[in-house]
Amino acid sequence: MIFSHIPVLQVIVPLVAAPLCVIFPFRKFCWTVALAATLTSLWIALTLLITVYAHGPITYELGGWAAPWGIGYRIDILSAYMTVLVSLISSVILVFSPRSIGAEISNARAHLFYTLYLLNLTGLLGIAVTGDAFNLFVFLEISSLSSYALIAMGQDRRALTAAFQYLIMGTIGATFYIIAVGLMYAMTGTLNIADLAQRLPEVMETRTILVALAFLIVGIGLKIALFPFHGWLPNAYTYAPSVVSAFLAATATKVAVYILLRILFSVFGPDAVAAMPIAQPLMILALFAMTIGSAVAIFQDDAKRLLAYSSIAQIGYIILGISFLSVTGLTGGILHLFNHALMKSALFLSLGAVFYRIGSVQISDMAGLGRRMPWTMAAFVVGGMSLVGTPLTVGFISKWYLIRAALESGWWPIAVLVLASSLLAMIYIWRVVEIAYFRGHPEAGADIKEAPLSMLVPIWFLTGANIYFGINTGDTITAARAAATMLLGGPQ
Amino acid sequence: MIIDAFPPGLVLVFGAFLLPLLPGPVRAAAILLLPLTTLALIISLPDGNLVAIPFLDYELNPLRSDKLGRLFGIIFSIMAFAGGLFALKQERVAELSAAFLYAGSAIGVAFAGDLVTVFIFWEMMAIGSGIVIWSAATPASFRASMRYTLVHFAGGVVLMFGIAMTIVDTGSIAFEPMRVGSIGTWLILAGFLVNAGAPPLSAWLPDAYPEASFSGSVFLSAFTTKTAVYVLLRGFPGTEILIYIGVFMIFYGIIYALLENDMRRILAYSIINQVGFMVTGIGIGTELALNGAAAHAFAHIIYKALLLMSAGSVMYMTGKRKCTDLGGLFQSMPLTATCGIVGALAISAFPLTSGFVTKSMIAQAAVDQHMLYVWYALAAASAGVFLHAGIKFPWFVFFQKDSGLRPDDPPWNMRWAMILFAGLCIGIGVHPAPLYALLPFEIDYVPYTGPHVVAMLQLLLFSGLAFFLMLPLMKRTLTLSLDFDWFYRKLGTVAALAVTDKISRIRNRAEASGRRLLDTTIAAATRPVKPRGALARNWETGSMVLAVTVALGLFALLFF
Amino acid sequence: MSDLSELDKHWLVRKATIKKLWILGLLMLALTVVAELRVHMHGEFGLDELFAFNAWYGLGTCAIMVVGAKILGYVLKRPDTYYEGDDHDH
Amino acid sequence: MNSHSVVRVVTKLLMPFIFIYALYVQFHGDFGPGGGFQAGVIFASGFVLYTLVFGLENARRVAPAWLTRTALGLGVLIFAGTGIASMIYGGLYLDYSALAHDPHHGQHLGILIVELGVGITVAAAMISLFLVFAGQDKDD
Repeated sequence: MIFSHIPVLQVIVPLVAAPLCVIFPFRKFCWTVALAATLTSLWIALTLLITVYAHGPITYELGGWAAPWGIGYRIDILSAYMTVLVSLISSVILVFSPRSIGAEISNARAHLFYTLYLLNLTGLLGIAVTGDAFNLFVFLEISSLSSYALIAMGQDRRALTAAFQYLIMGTIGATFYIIAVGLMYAMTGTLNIADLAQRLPEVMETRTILVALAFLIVGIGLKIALFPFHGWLPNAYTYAPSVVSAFLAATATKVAVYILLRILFSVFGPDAVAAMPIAQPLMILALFAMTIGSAVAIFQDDAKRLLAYSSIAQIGYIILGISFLSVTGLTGGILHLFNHALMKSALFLSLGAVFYRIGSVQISDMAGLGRRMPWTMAAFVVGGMSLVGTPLTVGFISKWYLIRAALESGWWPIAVLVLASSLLAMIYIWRVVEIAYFRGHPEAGADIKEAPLSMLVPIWFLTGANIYFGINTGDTITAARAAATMLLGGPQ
Repeated sequence: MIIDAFPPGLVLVFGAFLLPLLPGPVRAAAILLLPLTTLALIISLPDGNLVAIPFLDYELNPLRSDKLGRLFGIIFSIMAFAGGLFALKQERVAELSAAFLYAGSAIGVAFAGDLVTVFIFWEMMAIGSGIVIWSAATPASFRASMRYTLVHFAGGVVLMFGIAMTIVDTGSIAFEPMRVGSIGTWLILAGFLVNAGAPPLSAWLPDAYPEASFSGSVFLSAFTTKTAVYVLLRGFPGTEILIYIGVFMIFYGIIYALLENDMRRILAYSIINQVGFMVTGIGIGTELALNGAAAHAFAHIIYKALLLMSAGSVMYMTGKRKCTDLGGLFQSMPLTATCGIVGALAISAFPLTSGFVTKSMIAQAAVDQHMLYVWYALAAASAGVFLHAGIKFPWFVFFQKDSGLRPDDPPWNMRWAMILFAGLCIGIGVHPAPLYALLPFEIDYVPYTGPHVVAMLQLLLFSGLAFFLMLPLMKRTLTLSLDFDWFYRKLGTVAALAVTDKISRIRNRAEASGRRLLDTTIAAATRPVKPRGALARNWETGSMVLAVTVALGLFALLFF
Repeated sequence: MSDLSELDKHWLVRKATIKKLWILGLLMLALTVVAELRVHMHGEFGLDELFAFNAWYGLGTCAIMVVGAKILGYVLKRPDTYYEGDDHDH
Repeated sequence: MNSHSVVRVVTKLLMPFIFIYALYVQFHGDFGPGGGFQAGVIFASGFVLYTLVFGLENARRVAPAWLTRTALGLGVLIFAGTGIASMIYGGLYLDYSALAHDPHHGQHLGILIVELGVGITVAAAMISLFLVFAGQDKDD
C-alpha cells in the first residue's frame, strides 16, 4: 500500500521534516528529525533503485491528474541512481554534522541549518524524481535558494559576498532554464518530459527551439559550474561551513549534471544531440575545465579552495564522459558522478574535522597533522589518491572508463590529457600530504588531538566506500551502464 | 570468482599492515616467519591460473603460476627473509612494513596473469619503496623519496595508458608476450623500462637508493629493477631494441660508477649495469638468453643485496658513506669485508661464484646468435664490472689508505644475513644445478669448461691489473706508491685539461642560459593559474555575467 | 699513516706484504696466460682467436673505460654540494 | 511616522479591510481568481503597512519571531499534511477526491485546506522577510 507511494514520499519526507525544525528550534531535536528524514530517504531511494531494476521505470501522478496535465513523477534507473547518491551522501554528512555545526554555526541558527539542509535535500531529490520540466524548475529553485542561505551561514564575512554572487549567477542559470522551458512550451504545448520528447522532433529545426537549447546549455552549465561558468564556485565552497561545502560539492553540482543529462537525452534525444554541435563545444569546455581547474588548484593556499578548484576539474571529467555520446563515455561520466561525490565528500569532511581541531584549513597550518590527526589525514590521503585515480579506489574506475571511451572514439590525445591532469591532481594532493606529514617540528601542536569518533566514523565510511567501490565494481558499473544505455535509447 | 590458492604476495602485504601492531619479540618472529611462509606457499603452488576475479568487464587472474613466475617469487621471498633478518634491529617499523608491502607487491607482479593486476601491484611497489626511502627520516631522504615517487607515478601513468590502449586494441587483458608496434605496446615497454632503470629515466635509481637507511637500500636493490626484468622477460622477449638499451645501460652504469665516491651510489650504478646484462639477454631472446637473464636476475638479487648489506654494515657502524672517508676497515670488520669481497667476486662473475654460472649464459647466447659486437661489448663490460664494482667497492671501503676507523663487525642478525647470502653466492657458483632446474626453459648449459674458465680468469685478472695500474687516474689523493702516472701524462693531460676546461666553461654558460629560459617559460606558463592570474583570481560578478552572455550568444550562433 | 711504524700496521698492509702480493698477482696473471697453451681456446669471431685475447682485451677496455670516465668526469663531475643549493625552497 | 496622526488613524481604519480582503481572496480562491499565494501577500502587505506606521517594536510585539517562524512551518505542514491525508484515505498524493465520500466534496475540501496552508506560509514568509530586513540585527 505505502509501497506504491514511495516516489512521492521520497520528496515529502524531507519536506515535512523541514518545517518541524523551524517550529521546534531545538538543536538535538532538529538533528534527530533531519537524520531520521535523510535515513528514510535513503531507504526509499534504495527501494526505488531495486524496484526500477526489477520492473522498469515507475510513474506517479500527483493529485491523480494524468500527465501531461498534471505533474507526473517518473523514476527510471538514472533517477533512482541519483536519489541513492544524494540521500546517501546527505545521511553521512548529517551524522558528521553536530560537532562541526556546533563549532561553525551559532547556536541560535543551528535549527535553521537543519531546515535549510532538509529543504535543499527536498529540492535535489525532487529534481531527480520529477518527470515534469516546470516542476523541475521549482525544485531547482528550492534547492538553490536554500543553498545560498546555507553558504551565507559561513563564519567568514566573505561567505556573504560569496553567497550573493552565487545567488546572482544561480538565478541567471535558473532563469535561463525557465526561459527555455517557456520557449519549448510555446512550441509544443507541454511541460511533461516524456511528452516533450515526443513532440519536439517536429519543431526541432525552428529557431525558437534552437534558442531554447542555447539557453538550456548555458543555464545548466552555470549550475554545474562548467568552465567558464565556474566563477561562483571557489568562493562559495571556500567560505561555506565545512559540512555545507561537503554537501554541495558532493550533490548539488551532480544533480545539475543530472538535469543536463535529462534535457539532452530524455528531452531532445540522443539523435538530435548528435546532429547538433553540442558535444564538441562541451568536450572543449570539459578539457579546459580539467586542465585549468587542476592547474589552479596546485597554487592554492587554502585547502578548501584547492578542493573547490579540483571540483571544477572533476566536473570537467564528468562532462567529458558525456560529450563522447557513447555508452562507454556516458558510463564513465555517470560513474564519475557517483565516484566524485564519494571522494569530495570524504575530502571535505576530513577538512571539516581539521577545521574543528585547528580552526583553519590553510595548508601551511596543517604542518605535522599527519602525526597529530593520523586517522583524519589518512582519510584525506585515501580520498586524494582516489582523486588522482590510483587503482583500487573509485577514481581509477571512472578514469578507466573515460580513457577507454576516448580511445574507442579514436581521441587518444584526450586520453593523454585525462592522465596528465591526474598528474596535476597528484601534485596538489601531494602539497597537502607533504606539509601534513613531512613538515613541522615534532613537538609543535602537541595539544592537537585526533578528531572525535562522531566525525571519524562518517569520514571513514565514505573513505571505505571509495575503496570498496574501487574493488567491488560490479554494482556501480552495472547501474551506470544501464543508465547510459537507457539515455542513449537502448532497451530500458 | 574462483580462488584455488592464496596469492603468496598478499601474505607479505597483509603482514606489512600487521607489523606495527605487534609487540617487539612477536614482531621479530613475524619478520622472519612471514617471508618463509610466503616461500613455502610459492613452492607448493601448482601450475595454472589459480584465482579468477571478475573486474570491470574482464576477469582478473592475480595468481598465474608457472616456472618463470615461481623463479622470481622464490628469490623475492628469500630476499624478503634475508632483508628482514638484516633489518631486524631497525627501529623504524615503518621501514619494515613498507619493505614488506614492497616485497609482497613485487611477488604479486611475478604471479600476475593480467595487465591490470600487474599495474595495481606496480603502483603498490612504487608506494612501498617510496616509503622505504622516506623512512630514513633525513631531509635528503624526504626529498629523494618525493622525486622517486613522482618518477614512478609518471612511469605508472605511461604504463596505464599503454595498458588501456592495448586492452582496447586486443580486447584482452591477459599478460602475454607482446610485439612492439602499436602505440599501446610501446608505452607499456616504456613504462616497464622506467622501472628497469633504462636511460634516460634512470637517474632516480642512484638518486634515491643511497638516501635510504642502512637496511632500506638492501631492500631497494632487489625488487623494483628485477620486477621490471621479470615483466620484460614475460612481455617482450626477443625485442631487438632491448639489446641496444641493455648495452647502453651496461656501460652507463660502469662509467658513472667509476666516477662515484659514495659507496652506495657506486652500487646503485652497478645495479643499472647488471640490469643492462639482463635486458640485453631479453633482447637476444633465445631460450638460452632468456634463461640467462632470469638466472642472472636471481643471482644478482643475492650478491647485490650482499654488497649493500656489507655497505650498510659499514654505514651502520661508522656512519660514513663516502669512499674518501673510509678505508682500512678489513682489520676490524673481517667478516663484513670477507662477505663484501664474496659479493664483489660474484658480481664480477669469478669462477665458483653465482655470477659466473649465470652471466655467461647471456654471453654464450650472443655467440650462438653470431652477434659480434654484442659479444665484444659484453666481454668488455664483464671486465668493466670487475673494475667498478668487483675491486673498486671493496678496495676503497676496506683497504685503500687507512682511515683510522676501527669499528667492529655489526650485530649478529646482520652478520648472519650476510653469511647466508655469501653462502648462497658460492653455493650456486659451485653447484648450479638446482638453480638451473628452476629456470623457465630446459637447459643443457655447462658453465665450467676449461676455455671458459681460463678466458674469464684472464679477462678479470687483467682488468684487475688495469685497476691497480690506473689507480692514480681514479683517485688523486692516493698514498699507495704506484709509480705509473706516466700513463695519463703520456695522454697529454695538459692538452686534455685545456680542452675540457673550455668545454666546461661553455657548458656552464649553456646551463645557466638554459635554466633562465626554462624558468621564464615556466613562469609565463603558470602565471594565469597562479593566485593572481586571470584564471585563478576572484571574478567580478559583472564579468561572470558577461561571460555567460557571450557564451549564450556563441551557442545560439553555433546552433543556427 | 707515516707516523705508524711498519710493525704497528696490520700485516696485510705492510710494505713487504704488498710487494709480495704484487709478485703473487703478477704470477697469477702469467699463469692464466700460460694456461692458454694447455687449454684449447676456440674463438668465434676472429679477433678472439688471437693469443691471450682476453688478457689484453680486458686490460685494454678497462684502460679505455677509466680514461673515458675521467674525460666524462670533466663534463659531469660536480662538487658533492652541487644539489644542496637547489633545495632552499623546501 | 508616529507623529503623523492622520496617517495613524487612516492606517487603523484600513487595516481590518485589508485583512478581510485577504481572507476573501483566500477562501474565494477555489471559485474565482485568487488563492493562498495572493491572499498571503495581501495579508502581509497589511502588516507591512502597520510596521511602517507604528514601528518595528510594536510590530514585533504583534508578531514575535517564534510566531512567524511557527506559522511558516505550520503552513508547509498543512500543505504537505493534506497530501499525506489523501494518501492515507487511499488516493494518490494530493488527490483530494479521496478526502470525502463524494469526490467533488473532496476536491473542494482539499483545495480549501491546501490553499490555507499556502496562505499561511506566504504571509509568514513575507512578514519574516520584511522584519528581518528592517531589523538587520536580528535573525529569524
